[in-house]
Order: sequence, then structure tokens, then C-alpha cells
Amino acid sequence: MSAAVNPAAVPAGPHRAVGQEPVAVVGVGQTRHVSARHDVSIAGLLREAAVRALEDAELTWADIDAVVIGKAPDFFEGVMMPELYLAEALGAVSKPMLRVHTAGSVGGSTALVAANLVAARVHGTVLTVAFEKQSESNAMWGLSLPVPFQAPLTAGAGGFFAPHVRAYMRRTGAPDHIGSLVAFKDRRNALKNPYAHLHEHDLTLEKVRSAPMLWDPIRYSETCPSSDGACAMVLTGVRGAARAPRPAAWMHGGAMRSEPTIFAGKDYVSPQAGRDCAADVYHQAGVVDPRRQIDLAEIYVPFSWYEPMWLENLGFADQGEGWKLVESGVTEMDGDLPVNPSGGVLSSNPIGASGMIRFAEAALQVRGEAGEHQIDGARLALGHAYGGGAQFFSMWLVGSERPDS
Amino acid sequence: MSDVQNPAVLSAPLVVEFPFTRSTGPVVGAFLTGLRERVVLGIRGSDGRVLCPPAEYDPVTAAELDQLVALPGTGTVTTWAWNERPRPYQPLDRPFAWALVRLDGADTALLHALDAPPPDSGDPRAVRTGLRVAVRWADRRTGAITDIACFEPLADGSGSAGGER
Amino acid sequence: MKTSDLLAGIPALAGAEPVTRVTIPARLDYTYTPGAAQSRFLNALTEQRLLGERCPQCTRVYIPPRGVCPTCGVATSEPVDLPHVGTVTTFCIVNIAARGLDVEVPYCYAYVLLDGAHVGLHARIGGIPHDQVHVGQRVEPVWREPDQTGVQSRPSLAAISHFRPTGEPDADPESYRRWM
Amino acid sequence: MAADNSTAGPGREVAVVAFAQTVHRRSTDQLSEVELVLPVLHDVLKQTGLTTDRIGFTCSGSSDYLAGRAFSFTMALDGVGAWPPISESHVEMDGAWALYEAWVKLRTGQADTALVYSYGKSSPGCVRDVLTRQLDPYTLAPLWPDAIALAALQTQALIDAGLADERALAATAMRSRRAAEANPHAQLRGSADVEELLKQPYEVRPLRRHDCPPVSDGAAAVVLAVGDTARALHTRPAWIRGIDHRIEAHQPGVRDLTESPSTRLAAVHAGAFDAPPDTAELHAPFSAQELILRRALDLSDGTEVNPSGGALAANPVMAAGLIRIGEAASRIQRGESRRALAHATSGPCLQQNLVAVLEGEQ
Repeated sequence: MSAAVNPAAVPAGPHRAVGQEPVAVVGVGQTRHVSARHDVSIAGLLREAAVRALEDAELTWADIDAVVIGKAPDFFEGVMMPELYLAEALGAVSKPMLRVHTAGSVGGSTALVAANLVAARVHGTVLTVAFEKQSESNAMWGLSLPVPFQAPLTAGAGGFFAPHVRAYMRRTGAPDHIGSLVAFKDRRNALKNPYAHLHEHDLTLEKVRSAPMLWDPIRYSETCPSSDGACAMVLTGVRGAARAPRPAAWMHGGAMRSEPTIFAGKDYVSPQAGRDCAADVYHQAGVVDPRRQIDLAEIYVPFSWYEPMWLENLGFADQGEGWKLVESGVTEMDGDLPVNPSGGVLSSNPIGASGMIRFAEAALQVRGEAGEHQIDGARLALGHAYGGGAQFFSMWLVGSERPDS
Repeated sequence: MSDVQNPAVLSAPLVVEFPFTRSTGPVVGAFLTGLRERVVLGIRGSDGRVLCPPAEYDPVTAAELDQLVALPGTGTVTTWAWNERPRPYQPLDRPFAWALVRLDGADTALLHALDAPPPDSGDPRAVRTGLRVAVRWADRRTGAITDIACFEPLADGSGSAGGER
Repeated sequence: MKTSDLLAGIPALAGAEPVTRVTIPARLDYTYTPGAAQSRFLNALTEQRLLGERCPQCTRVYIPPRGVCPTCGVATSEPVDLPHVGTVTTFCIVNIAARGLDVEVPYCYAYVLLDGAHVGLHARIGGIPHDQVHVGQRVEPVWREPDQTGVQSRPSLAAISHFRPTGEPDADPESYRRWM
Repeated sequence: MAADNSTAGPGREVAVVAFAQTVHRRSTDQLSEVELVLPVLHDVLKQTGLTTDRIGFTCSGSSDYLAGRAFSFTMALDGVGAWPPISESHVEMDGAWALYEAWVKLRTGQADTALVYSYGKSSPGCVRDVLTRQLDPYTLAPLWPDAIALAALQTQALIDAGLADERALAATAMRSRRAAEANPHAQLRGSADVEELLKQPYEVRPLRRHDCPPVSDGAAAVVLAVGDTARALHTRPAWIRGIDHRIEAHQPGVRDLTESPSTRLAAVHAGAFDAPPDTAELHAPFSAQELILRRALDLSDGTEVNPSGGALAANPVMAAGLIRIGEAASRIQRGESRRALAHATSGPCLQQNLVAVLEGEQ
């Protein structure tokens, strides 16, 4: 695969479509992600994130014009199109309500659909919510429903992605310990994030390295947990942002790209759709050197090796060089490109919400509202999500300044 | 060889089955606790109306609700549908009516099965809108909507407490 | 707000052990149909044939065929009998079984690029210790023998028990670099 | 009226420039989902002369629960030929809402053309039971009230309110299926007369079989385009003058089932009442629901309702709403309509509704 960007991926002409309403994030809310929220219903879980986002924006349900909700497969909770039952909980009665499903990237895609409602001036203020309540069933079951005529082969997402990780290791010659470094970093970052699922105070690098292989070459310690959780954001335009009590995060670019699940010549290690999606977002934001211009990234890393893989895919490192950024500490909290200061998907994974959490954490950082895991001086941050067979990508760049200022 | 080029259509059964474990949250939990104890609960909405089944969030204002109200196990059919051929897993395995029942003291209706004679059967207990009904409790109650086995017509229309079996 | 607090206001229920969880089984029965292209492929398996399909536009060969070339968006139709030999392009060792899947762990899950195909077939590698499986290894299918009940003669990918090494030298990396 | 703002973003006029649908059938067990979808995708691309790489945005609608498999939509994407990678999204809803998402995307100015498709194979499962999984998982779904039962409750409420009787229901069903005789894609075409229909046994009383939709497998696709792009792609684009959707509370027992306030609200926001339509394609899977929707939309006898036969003639779940928009647009493109309403519904007893207003060039 050529590293060059597919020319069809990037629209010609102005950086952003002319005349769009600038989109601001003025409210962010999430639940404390845990393996099982036995104290709430499905509605109660979403509600908690939504209420926190409204409180952050100092808005009420009456201020919301529309609701956009996302989650991964309905089989996870066993409720078909659950947005129907959730209308009351999200204050959507008498309002428009859309339900997005783009596999693992859905949290990001959902935020982008909501952002477009504002950008197109269809609505003034939109609530967007994503969730998963995995404790209602079992994620490995949901992801590995037996299909007749097939031999049972994959075991959840780990089994699906492990061969791709091996291909990356082989292609780049990355040393075996890189995956452990990422996992250790993200879990340590999570200690600074009160919403993170895993708070492993006693974790050592040695413990990460010696954990058993679940899907060799992926270790137990390098694998995301299974979480109950929800994330919500309030998106609005220029006037809404002017009324907001706290600083807004401004959207500088947003894009989705898809490619087929399986096809001849697919680069599982660095999918073209991911590269094209990043190129589009950078173009919209006028970013020519992501490594220098972007202050931090919240990247969808469900298995630790995906950090170096996505660093290359997103243009933060040259092909084959991503693992060197990890090894040299560039992606640490105090490195010059912090990746997943929140602890990332490796520390919290309510699947349908995980993408939106990446987007929301990027927004918190440029608003200066990330608390203990705040990166000082963060002005431009990337939120990233992917899903399906590493085929669906959604990303946004958010900044502390208005894009047209 | 020939059947490979023009193959028979293949098909196979696919069963999607899981024992979902649902955490109820406080309001639904209280409702189901009540059912286990043979008490039907409603909840007071923002406008003072009593909603049964209790809503966690108000259908109009989206406000979080928390004022539970105990209701008698009797009510009135607001609409119904005669189900001549029950389907798997439905509450009764003989012909029954689906009914929306507004319990006495409630302003909204609960959906459940109604074990009554068919419409136009000439029986005064036959299903119809406005029929007075009572809860028939399940023998074994676990804290689920199926703790109500079904509704049944009130013999005398007096509105006395629900029948038990 | 807790269930017990809500119940405290209801005299008949004060002190009742609150319900907080409920198990609700749900079963739906479907009839799965794999479609025309997969049916052609599955029926060929009963004759121990590996039947791919070629895209008329890009000429790439897909196995299992799904009826459509995913990059060209056109129907594949030309059947291609593929040889019973291929190359491992990547793999993992699965040490954990998914709930409901009838499979013994550990097992080696690999992409096998059959000679002449342009996508890897997902398959198990057996017949050797897992630490000897490697990328570039040449492998061949081991077919499951039909049992007395004739169960194995039903069309299924389970007709292939696993792939085992042929003992040939490893494939030239250039032969599979683009077709993982 | 169709001001062309295609160089600017918000406010751009968007039109339907192509529509295709399958011949809907009770079962398509010889076809996978992608094999079902492929012909309609080819059809709309051929109509416009576009290729996938010239489409600015793609959006689809479908449901995993119909197929019984998680992520079922990912394989349907094969039919698009998403290479090089495309800008794409998916809603777990009827394709009418996928069209809405695409309409929003075009209004931002980020794309000039959009491909929308949706499909539903109801035949693998028992759709009336599958739809019970849409209901409140604590108080409704455990009772398995199937889709026909819920519609029957709604219909009885309408009868009790004096707004319909079984004869009116049968007349509605008869008119739909007789209209479908002119629709080569419809599954049920033609009908016995009302007297004959009223002799048939009940399915779930007060609904007889003729009051219920057929179980259908089918797919549909639409191409949208903005401003002059639309004019270049079709001599008579069907302009979307307004589109809006609204949802109601979920529990049937808190709603007045004889009304559809969300339809009315969506219609107000879509500008449906600005001028009377000559055509309305209503997504009413059950006969009584057409009567409810007619009242919500203030439709008079001057409006031809469901000339395609509507969902009573073919109801591929997840595509039937998109098909209403496509049918309305086709009438405009054929010159048979100047102003048409299209409606889609989702959820139990018309819980969620979408209304679009389409017009030809004036």
C-alpha cells in the first residue's frame, strides 16, 4: 500500500465548507465506568451522563433541540433499537431523535452526526449520547454469535485483531515489550481520571509483561476491560457558545471514512480509510504537520499494540516508526505528544461509548477542564475512533480557539 | 457436479438466546418489588398525574420522578385486542385479550394479558372497553412483570381488591 | 436514590427486600441463509473442492466468495477451483473460548492465502506445536471424514478440520505481501 | 422557489434525483443481504451516471435484529464498492432516517451528492415476534406483545373513539392493494371487495389479515443531490422542501393511541401545511394507522394517498419508510405530482415519525 493519501479522500477547495455554523462543545458528561452498574437501569445509565453534560453547559432539557444517540450492536443489551424506549430518559419526547450504529467507531460517528445538525443550522443546540451496558449480557457472546456453516474461529474482538497485531510486529520489527509499555502508560494515566474503569494502583511494568497471553501476541494486561458506561456532549453554535458558562471546545475538522470488511489488498495494519480520514480532518483544520501542530491525541486503542499502529496510520510517525515514539516516551503524559491521558480504551471500554469518550476527552483538554490528567497548554487535540474489521473511522480535531477567528 | 453449479439453497436454524441480567434502577426496582409483594405501584408525574407502570422520567418534562403511589389491583380496560392464537412466551397459552388497563387511581394504562371470555360471547364478563378488571397474581413471584399472571374480570364490578389463586 | 428509600414511603412495602436485578431470558429463532455465492462455495466443500469466485472487473479471486467484489461493487460469478495448498500470512494463538462456541483451546487461528486467491481464508492450523507455526509457512487442508451419520457431508466450513504444514520451503514473502 | 445556493453551505436545496427498489417478496432465501441490495445500488447509479467514487456521502439504514446477527450492515457495504474508502455512515433505523442524515450532510456543504440505501430481510425470523424486542425491556418485552397485537390495541382505541370501523379498515386495505396493481414492485396486488374481506377471520381482533402488512424482504436506494448538481443529474429533480422527524413517549399506555402528535409536529416543522399536497405516501403498516395519519396531516379528499399501495402492499421493514420518499419523488419526477408528502414511522403504535415535503421545479 502506498503511504500517499488517496486524492479522492480530500475535497478540493476551501479548508471547510463555506458558510457552516462553527460547532462548539459546551457540555461534557460521563459516568464512572465500571464492569457492572447494578444500581441503574439502561435509561439511568445514559441519564447520568446526559445530566452531567447539561449541568456542565448550565442548560436544561428544554434548551435541547434534538438528540443523537449511538451504541454498538443491540444484542449487547438485548434491546432492539433501544432509543425508542429511551426517549423519555433523554428528554427527547416531541423532539427529533436519531440513532447511529457504525460498529466500534459509533461514539465518534454519533458526535459527528450531531455536529452536522449544528453546522447545517438545522438545530441550535444538540445533545449527543453514546453508551453500552455490557453487564446485561456478555460482550464475547455478542461479538461471537455462532453463524451456521462457519467453523467457530474467532473469540471476540481480541481474537479478530491479534493476527493484525502480529502482522504489525513482523512488518516493523517492533520489539515485544512495546505493547506492555503502552498498557502500563494508559493504566497509570487512568489513575488521574476519576471516571476510568481500571484504577490499578499496584500495577508494575513487570506485572503487565508477565500477564498471560489471551490471544497470543495479545496479553490479558494489554486488553481493554468490558465496561458499563455512557458519555454525553452538548453541541451548539456561536450564539450558544457565547452563553456558555465555561470555555468551549471548537470543532476544527471532522470526518468519517469506511472501507469494506475484507477485500483483496486490505492493509489490516494501516487501513487506507484511517489515513484518508485523518488527511481530511487535518486538511479541514489547516494542519500540515500533525506531530508538531496537534498537542495531544485521544486514540481508540482497545489492545495496546494499536497505539503504535495508529500513530503511523494517523501520520504522527512514519511507516514502521510508531513503536519508536512509544519506546522513547513521546506519548507519555509528559511527552511531546501525549496519547490517551484519560487512560484510553485500555482503561475503560463501554464499547458504544468508547469513541465518544475519545472525542469528549479531546474536548475537555482544549477547554482546560480535564482535571488531574489535564495536559498544560493543550490548544488542539485529536479524538479518534475505529470499528468493524478496522474499516470504519471517525475523527475530529477540537481547539481552544474558534476556527474562523 | 451439476448441483454445485446450480446449488440447492442452503439454510440452517440460527438461535439467538441469552439470559439477559437486567439491573433495574430504583424506580423499576421498586415497581418489581411491589409486584413480588402483590402491590401495584404508580408514580406521580410532574403534572400530578399518576403513571402506571411507573416511569423513571416524566414523559413530558423529562424530570426524574420519585413519588411512588400504591394502587389497588383493580382497574378499567381502556382498549383491548383479542388474541385467538397466543404466540410463544406470551402470558397465557389459551385465547386471551391483550389489554391496556388503567388502574384505579392511575392516569395512564398498563399493558398486560386479560383472561376473559371473548368479545360478543354474550357473557357479562366478556372483554370490552370499560370492563372492570383485577390483577390475578402468579403463584410464584420473583420480582418481574410476569408476577402479574394476567388480569381477570371483576365478578361484581365493585372495585374490591384483586383476586388471588 | 435507592430502591429502599423509594419503598420507605409505602407502608405495605417498607422493609421489603428490594428487587435490584432481574434475569430475563430471550430467545429468537431464525432461519439463516448464506446466499447464492456462499451456497456454491459450501456445496463444493462437500466434494472437497475449494471454490473461489473471480471479480470480472479487477480479476481478484475471493474465497469464500460473498457474491460481490467488495472493492468494485459488482457481482462475482466466474468460479475458480483453487489448489489445496496455501501460505500462512498471519495468525494468533487463542487461549480463551468465547461463550457458546464449541471449540477447544488453545488453538491457532490463521489467515491462509490459497495459491491463486487474493484474500486469506480464516482457518485453524494443526498437526504441529503452536510455537512452530510461522508466517510464510506452506499448508494444506485436512478434510474431516464423513461419519456414519453422514453429518460431515453437510455443507459447512467445518468440512476442513484444519490446515497442516506441507513440509515445503516457506513461500517467497513477495508472493503474499499484498494479500494478508 | 428552488433557490440555488449550492456554493454556500446551510440552506442549500436538496433533491431526490434517483430511486430504485427491489420487487418485494415474502422470502429471498436464495440471496444474502448484499446480494439483495446490489441491484438497487446499481440501478440508482446507472440512473444518474454516477460511480461510487463520485458520490460525496453514503448512508444506510438496517437492523441487526432482523438478520439475527450483530454488525450485519458491515457486509452489505460490499455492494457499494467502498474503494477507495468513502465517507459513510449508518443508522440502526429505517432508511428514511438515513436519508435525513444524508440531507443534513448535504446542507452543511460538505458534500454535493449522497447515496442512501436500506434493506430488510424479514424472512429469516418471525418479524412480529422480533419487534417485541423493541419494547421497554422491564415491563413490556417480557410479555412478548407482538407487533400485530400492539396495532390491534391501537385500532380498537380508534374504533372506540368512533373514528373508524371494521368496514373503513377493510376499505383502506382494499384501496391500497388495488392501487398496488399498478406497482410492479409490490408484493400484494389486488384485493377482494370489502364484503368479502369482512367475512375473513380475525388475526388479532379487530385486525384481520388484510389490515396487516405482508412479511417482506426488500431493499431500496435513493440518490440525493444539491442545487445545480441535481439539475444536471435529472431533468425534473424532486426537491425536498422540508423534512423533520419527532418521537413520542414509549409506553403505549401513556399516549392517546388515536392521535399521532409526533407526525403532526414533524409536518409543521417540514412546512407540510404551507400548501395542500396532491399526493401522500404514508408509511402505515396497519390499515388503522393510515386513518390516524390522514387526520394528523389534515389530508383531504384532494390528496391521493398511497398510490403505490403503501406498506400494506409491501413492507420490507427498515426500507418501507425510505420507499415512501422514493415513491413520492418518483411521482414528481414523472410529472404526476406537484407537491407530495412522504412519511415514515418507527416503533410501536407510530411512536416515531418523519415527514418530508417534496416538490417539482416551479
